Amino acid sequence: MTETDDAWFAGVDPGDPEAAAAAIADGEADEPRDWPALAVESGFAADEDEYYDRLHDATVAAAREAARAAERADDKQLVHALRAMDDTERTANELAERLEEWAGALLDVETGATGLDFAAVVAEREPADATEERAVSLARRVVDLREERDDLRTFIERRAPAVAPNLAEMAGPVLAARLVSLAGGLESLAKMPSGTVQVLGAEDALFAHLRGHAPSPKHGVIFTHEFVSGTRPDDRGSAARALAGKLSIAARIDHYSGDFRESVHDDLRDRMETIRARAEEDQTEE
Amino acid sequence: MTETDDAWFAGVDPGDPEAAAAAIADGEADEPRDWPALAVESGFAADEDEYYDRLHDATVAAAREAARAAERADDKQLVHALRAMDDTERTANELAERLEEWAGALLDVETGATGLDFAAVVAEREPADATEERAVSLARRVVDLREERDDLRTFIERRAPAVAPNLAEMAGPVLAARLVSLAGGLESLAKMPSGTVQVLGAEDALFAHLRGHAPSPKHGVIFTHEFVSGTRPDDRGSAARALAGKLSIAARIDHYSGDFRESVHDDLRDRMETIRARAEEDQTEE
Amino acid sequence: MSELPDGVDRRAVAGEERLTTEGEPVYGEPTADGRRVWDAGRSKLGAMLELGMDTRLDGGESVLYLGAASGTTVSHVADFSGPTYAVEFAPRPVRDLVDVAEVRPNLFPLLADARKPREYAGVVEADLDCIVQDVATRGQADVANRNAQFLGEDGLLLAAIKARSENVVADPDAVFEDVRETLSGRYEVLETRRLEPYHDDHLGIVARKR
Amino acid sequence: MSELPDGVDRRAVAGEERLTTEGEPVYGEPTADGRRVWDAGRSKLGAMLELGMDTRLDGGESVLYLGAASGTTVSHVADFSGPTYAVEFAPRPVRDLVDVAEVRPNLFPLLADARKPREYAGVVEADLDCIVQDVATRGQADVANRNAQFLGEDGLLLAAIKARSENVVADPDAVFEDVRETLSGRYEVLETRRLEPYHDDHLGIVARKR
Repeated sequence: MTETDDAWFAGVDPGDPEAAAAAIADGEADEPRDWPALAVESGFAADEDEYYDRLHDATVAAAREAARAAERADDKQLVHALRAMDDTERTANELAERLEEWAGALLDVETGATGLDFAAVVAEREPADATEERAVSLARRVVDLREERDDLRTFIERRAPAVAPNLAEMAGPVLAARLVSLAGGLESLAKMPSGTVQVLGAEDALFAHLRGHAPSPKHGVIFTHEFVSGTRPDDRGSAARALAGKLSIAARIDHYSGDFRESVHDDLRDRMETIRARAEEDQTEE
Repeated sequence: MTETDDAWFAGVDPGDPEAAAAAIADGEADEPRDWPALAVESGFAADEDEYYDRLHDATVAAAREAARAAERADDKQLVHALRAMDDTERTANELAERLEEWAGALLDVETGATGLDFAAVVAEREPADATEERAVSLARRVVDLREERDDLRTFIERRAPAVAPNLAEMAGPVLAARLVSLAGGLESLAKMPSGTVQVLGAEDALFAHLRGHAPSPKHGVIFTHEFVSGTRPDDRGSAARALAGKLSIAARIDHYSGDFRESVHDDLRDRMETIRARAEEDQTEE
Repeated sequence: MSELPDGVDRRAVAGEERLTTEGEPVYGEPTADGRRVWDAGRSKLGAMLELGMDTRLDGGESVLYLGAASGTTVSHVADFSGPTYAVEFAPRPVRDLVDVAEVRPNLFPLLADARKPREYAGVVEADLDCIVQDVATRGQADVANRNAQFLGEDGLLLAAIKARSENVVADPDAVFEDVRETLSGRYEVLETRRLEPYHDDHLGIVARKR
Repeated sequence: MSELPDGVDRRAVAGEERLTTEGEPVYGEPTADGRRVWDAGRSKLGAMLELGMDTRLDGGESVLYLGAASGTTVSHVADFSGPTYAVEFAPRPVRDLVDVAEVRPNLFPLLADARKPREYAGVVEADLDCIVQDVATRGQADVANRNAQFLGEDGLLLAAIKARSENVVADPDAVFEDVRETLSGRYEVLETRRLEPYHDDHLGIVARKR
């Protein structure tokens, strides 16, 4: 082994910045050495100035790519968190329903509250016997699950803008996470035709359509976006198509560059205003 | 208002013990009085000895009936607890499955454990960042739900023998509660033909049979009883029929008398031994 | 040692002096000479007698028993008393209490809440000689106060107070002091004594209605 | 007051004497005469200088900066230093750090774990003049010790220790004592000072490699 075997520039062609960045990202060494002098000695650079220039380019490129890759891996965590959020919400509601059947009569609870709110009321009760103890304890589990759901939502709201800044800005963090989840990752979402993005979450309706049983679905989960749901029914198809197109672009920017681009958001806002204005115009004419 | 208006014997025919018991159970009074003297004065009893005799008969009858009624109402609590137990177990498992997908890779958990046991391992982890925090927190909710299920099971194990002593002895407390739950109450169970008890919990198979699609089911949840599951397949139909018959008798005793009857349990044990012996005999012959 | 009520005797049973009463056996208790042993370990009032507290009972009193449970203690009380009203709130033990009462013509079982005397004021007679109380719920002193209406002049209260029922974490002595304070409005406390070794963290109280 | 390194000057900005360095603005900091303000409230090393600690820096040193975060402080350090290696573990801030480094040819960003020097020992040169450390993870003294290998003879350590990162509940003074003890194997501690009012419960340390 020579002295430069575990240097980041060992075996790297000075003209190949990608190889240099990869060597920095993946390399390991037992101990530091006088790398600038050794690089000049080994012919990697003509002098130390050139060495530092190459080091600068390589470290900047390596750090940028490594940060982006690490954040891309975060989309998996976002998806897990979203699915866990949905599961905690669903199970909390199911247990709350069971609790309503049980505790309404048992504890003589007088409240207009239902579901999770009902559970919150019951959870505050002081149980008077072993049966009430179980019902109140069940209520507390429901409240715990609701808190878990809220914590997961907060996590998603914080994380989605880091993983997919443009998608999160455009769709809101939870819908952004839901699209990434339905697509199976940010990369898959970025590579999807926008027509597929448009019907993500409406797979049942889509398959029915493909089997000839039903009309083609106009939208999947993007219906929850106010750009679609806030548009009058006649225009929803075109609004959904337009939104899906913008969301696809946002996903691609997020996946391939990761920068926030104000312009794509302006476009969508303009488009939205046009649709709204037309709807209002029509209403005025009627 | 006379002095005896709110006495338990007010308006009660001394020859009507049921009315007397009802008056004791439902009556209220602002303050106590010298009821024995007033009863003699008002002609309810000839003397204080006769008054005490009547009081004794009426209080014993009223207390017995009130205790029985209160316990009958307990069958509803048992049913609620059983359904809550099933729900907590199901939701705990569903969340544990979600957790396995998430935490296995994230936390690098090396354990042969799965499901609820896996969650228990993860719940003990010290989270290193915000993502791990959410996964560990989810694991703790799963552990909480498992504890809730265990507490509900303990509740059922304590309560079933009080609500239905013979049924609980014969079926075990959880299966007893399950039969009461499927029937919709102890009274309904007591009034069911034993053929219906035999297929409780196999409603889907039964309806398929009634529509002509399938053979008649041989057993429902009572299959979990070792008297059926421990019997060789050929004999399971007759074992199920015999067990259902005994369970029906047990439910009727529990509902109508509430006493524990050793004899019905002996009968079942005998019957069980006969079936087992025959099975062993056949095996020996082979 | 204080005098026992008529109908309660000490007898040598298996080499030990034990309290006994005469009546139908109830809970598989040992018997001797047709008398049945009153186990102080299973009865607060038995412990009070065993520990030499002066209950002021002569025997033959009319009694309201609050917290009769399955009837272990009240069966002994009924053995040496006059009319005995037994109040218990939990349905399950009342089933056993009914069996105990069935063979004792002077014992009247009532499924009712001792915190709500209205529920049984139309049955339980006024001017009773004694209340025996053993309810393990919060507010034990309050229960005694609410039921004082059933006692005649100078009527007795024999109560066993369970500290943990009032406050699981507090010092029992502080709990007992508080109970005594609450009682003092309706009762003059004559004697108190901890019921160890028969019952941990219980205070026996003998009091007289003011 | 100790001397500032060459390249760090005090200038009057909006009526106040502020530390400044010369370089591309990074985080919207105020500028004056083409120099940018180094905010001691946003920088531990800035606070150490502002509080008059003697960093022994002359300017032009070669530096390993551990815990560079989004590059606020390291941008100032690179403004007055020689080759500056900036290590940061969290991906998100590294994106900002890369932007800061892009316009500073002597600043080399590394996405790596300061607890694992092997990951960057093939990039960071030996015989550096100084380590600046601001990592908010448990085991801060240990991080300094592991990275001592990058320092030349008499190399300097300028560290800001965050008490809560070591132990959320312990007394900061106890934590700092413990850190000093752990450091003493590899370093001679020259000066320490709490960084209040700029940073609560942080200890500034100037030390020299043994």
